[in-house]
Amino acid sequence: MSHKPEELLAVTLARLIRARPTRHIAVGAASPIPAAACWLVSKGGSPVRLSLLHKRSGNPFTEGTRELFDLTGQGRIDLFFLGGGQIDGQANLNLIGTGEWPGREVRFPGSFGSAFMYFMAGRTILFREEHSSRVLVDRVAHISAPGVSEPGVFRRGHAQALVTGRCVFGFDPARGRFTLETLHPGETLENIRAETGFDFDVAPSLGETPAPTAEELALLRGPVCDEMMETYPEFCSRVFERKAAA
Amino acid sequence: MSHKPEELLAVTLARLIRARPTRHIAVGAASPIPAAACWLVSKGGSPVRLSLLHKRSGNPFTEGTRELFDLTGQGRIDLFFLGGGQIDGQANLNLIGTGEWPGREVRFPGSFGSAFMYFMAGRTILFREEHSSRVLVDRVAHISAPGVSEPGVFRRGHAQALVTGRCVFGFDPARGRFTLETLHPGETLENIRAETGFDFDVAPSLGETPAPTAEELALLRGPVCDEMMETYPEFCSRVFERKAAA
Amino acid sequence: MTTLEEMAASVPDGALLALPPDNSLPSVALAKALIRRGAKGLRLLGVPVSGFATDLLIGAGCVAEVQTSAVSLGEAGFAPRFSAAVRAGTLKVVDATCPAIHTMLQAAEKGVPFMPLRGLIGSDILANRPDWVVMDSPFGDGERIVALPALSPDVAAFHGVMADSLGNVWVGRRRECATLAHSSRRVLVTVERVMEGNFLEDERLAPGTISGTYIEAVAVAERGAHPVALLDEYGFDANHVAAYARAARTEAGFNEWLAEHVFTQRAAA
Amino acid sequence: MTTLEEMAASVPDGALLALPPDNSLPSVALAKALIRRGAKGLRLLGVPVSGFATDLLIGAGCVAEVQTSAVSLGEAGFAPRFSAAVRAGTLKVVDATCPAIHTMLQAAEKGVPFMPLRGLIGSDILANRPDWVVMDSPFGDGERIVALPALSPDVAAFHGVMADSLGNVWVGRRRECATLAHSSRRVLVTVERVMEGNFLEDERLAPGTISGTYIEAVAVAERGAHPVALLDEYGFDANHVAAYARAARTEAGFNEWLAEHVFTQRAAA
Repeated sequence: MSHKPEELLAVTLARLIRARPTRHIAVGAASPIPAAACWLVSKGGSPVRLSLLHKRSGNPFTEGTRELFDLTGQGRIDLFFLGGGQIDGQANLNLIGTGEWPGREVRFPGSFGSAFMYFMAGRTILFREEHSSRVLVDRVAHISAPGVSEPGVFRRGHAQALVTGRCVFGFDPARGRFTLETLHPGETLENIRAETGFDFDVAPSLGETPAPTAEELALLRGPVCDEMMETYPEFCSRVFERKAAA
Repeated sequence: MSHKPEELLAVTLARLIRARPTRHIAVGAASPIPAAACWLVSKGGSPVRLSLLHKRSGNPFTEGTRELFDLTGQGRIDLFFLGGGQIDGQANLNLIGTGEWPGREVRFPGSFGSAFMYFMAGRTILFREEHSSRVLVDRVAHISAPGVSEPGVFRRGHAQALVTGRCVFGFDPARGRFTLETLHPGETLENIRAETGFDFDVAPSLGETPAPTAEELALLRGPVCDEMMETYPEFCSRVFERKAAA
Repeated sequence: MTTLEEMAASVPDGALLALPPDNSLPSVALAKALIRRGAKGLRLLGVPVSGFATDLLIGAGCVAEVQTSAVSLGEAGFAPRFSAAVRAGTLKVVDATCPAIHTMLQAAEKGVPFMPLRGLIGSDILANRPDWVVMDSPFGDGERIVALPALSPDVAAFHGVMADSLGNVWVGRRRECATLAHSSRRVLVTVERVMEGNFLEDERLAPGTISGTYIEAVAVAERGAHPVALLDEYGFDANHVAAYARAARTEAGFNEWLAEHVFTQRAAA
Repeated sequence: MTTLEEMAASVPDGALLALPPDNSLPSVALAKALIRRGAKGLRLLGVPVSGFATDLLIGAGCVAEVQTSAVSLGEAGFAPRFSAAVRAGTLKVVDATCPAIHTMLQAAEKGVPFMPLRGLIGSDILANRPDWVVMDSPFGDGERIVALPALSPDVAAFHGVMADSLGNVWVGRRRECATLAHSSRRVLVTVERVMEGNFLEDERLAPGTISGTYIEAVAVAERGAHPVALLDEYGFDANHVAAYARAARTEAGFNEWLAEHVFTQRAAA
């Protein structure tokens, strides 16, 4: 069955979620693709609690905006998603900008809660559709949140993986390095090397990112889309070809 | 006009309240007399906010029981009332008990918030009806909350005065000593010395505690009693001779 | 949903069990069920003080230790079984002061190892708390302040007004129960009733709701706070507490009271 | 009760003014009134991030400094006047991270000089915050942790749903506004409407209410959060924000937008 690139990314993220025990996921990024992946896991029958911070109606919290951070501080958030204007080979994230501090060349919106969440969530999946040497750099201009920490600094989790529009990298916090795990259809190792500003290892098992199954696509286009229509109508229309009821 | 001892105590406390700028008073003690004093100040026309923690219906707080302490930490509570199973000549308070820690001889209920409130309220009026050498001791068996603090310890306020069933003492935190200011009717300096376990100074102006005015008694027996009926029906009946509506 | 007796069975002997006091939604029903199941060696935490339910559990021999800022029956006076146990030396008492207990729970809520609190220095409470540390302000301003360690109760129990279909519980303004839920490893809640729907989707109910995220089990226990008041649902039964206070002056009187008010309830249920 | 324009006049130039972002009850009405009064040199605090109102105030030249964890128009993209001011070097930006701003306000709420927060170490945010200090855990366990100083805004402003006769304000579940009110020296609130009675005496309303104890002034400003959503009162006006984002790409476009949407409102009022 043919599928959209966003559908491949959603099922890829969903597989990474299912790869480790996951009771509670918070999705704070504005991107709908991690949200689709979470719903895919949930609708696929895994008992997982989702706190979707960009849901338009409702709101899982009653202590105001600090509750997400407290919840994560308590160790109750097993998985969070982060992106970044720049991501480097040690999984450092830059959400500040480029040029002189605080981003005199290009200013990004800011770090949000990344400088806390990246340490305190059980693990983080890094997600950035754009895969270019502009985004994936050897060394970020400014560190919003570091990929690894020194001894004596409490850290509950690290990056599990980096998923881009071209491939999936795994991350080893002990070595502070990414390993290329799978290539999306049409990509080659040479191409990834050319488009990536940082050095990385290559998995001996390097293969193609598995395509969505028919079952996954049916879930995505049916019940997952149903859940996402209110918050992401434009995305649902474009990717799942579903129009909102008038 | 004749008055009850409780009425004298209430107007005495009210005068101490009015003696210094007071925007917000919290009353946490179970005794109704400080509450009557606060209402007397308020009904007498002073714009003062009262947080009466033992009010039966309603509750001034929406953050749960921590809000009183936070409010006081913020410096918003100008005056608090405290008592104690024992009070000594340095204004140390014992709400723990006597005998070996934690009160193997006589155990009092416990310190409640005194070990914080005594430091953080703008000032404290100590109130204890029983005036005997059993209560007013040279040195408390255990310190729930100290009367004075060392340099380097943040402290916003101290005891302003100690009001008992026999007299009024002022307190000087710089010297850590009480001064006998006024005697209630029928008391003598010799009697106070005999009934007080701690040494104290005597004000050159030592006189009698002023009796309630007719206006004060009218306020107490009218609008103050109206406010207190719901929370303290037994007290209102006994002191103000007012019965609750059936 | 579970039953009250199953809930009581799930609290292990020796657990650090946090209970709010008489103005703050205690589950008296669960305390009685713990007595019926013969719980032993409980370490109670008063949030931030302790009341009727704590005196019952102490009197029934369920408690090894109580950490609290006071134990009192309010206008009914001193807590008689607590006082007797302190006198007898059969109860370990760890004294605290109210905002310190809130602060230790808030530290756990926030996932930090400690929080500072002013006051306390010069108090014998501090002198008897080796787990509380005096530190110098890290800002070099010369202030000495107490650092209180984060405290995560093994189990927290309270009585909410109502639960919804998703296990969210409405406690209204008694937000100390929310802090307690956030900071505890397991949270057990009794309620008056269960309602259809999702309180978190209702802007009027959400502010007084604790998310089911934090709650392990809910059991219905009608009038489960009695004799304590439950918001505007029912008032404080002062006569009942005064009668308890009189009966519990002696161990024999306490045991008669238990037989009538705790053990016969199971037979009736 | 006061008027919106009087309220804006009471905010002095140079004040540290705390504003919640677009998901959290910002008073866009007050931001517009501050632009009309020609406020200068404001130091804005995003609680914990900044949105539409902050971009307006920056574009109108009211702002010297912004302390925040991000400035964004959400789905409408980067905040154009903020971005332009950073590029031009006319705005001092003090970067933070969301839980650090909550923590600094919570320290002020609690009356402690600082609170610790995990995370942060290794971030350049910390490297650019000389007011944030790395300390060793006072419990001697070898943990290094950041101590954040208490932060008390000079003025906090937000938009509540309704006020009562006593100046209590209902904000529902947006409890960050409560923490902000507790921690700030002065609190100014716009509301949709004023109701008779006392919200604190109503167990259903009390949990979402901020006590008038903390609130200096209330002014009615109908649709005062627009184009931002206000709980279940009205939704987010995405078209309005998108049109703003397009117009404000240039200074001229921004000024035209202001003329139409900010300055003509006074004439109409």
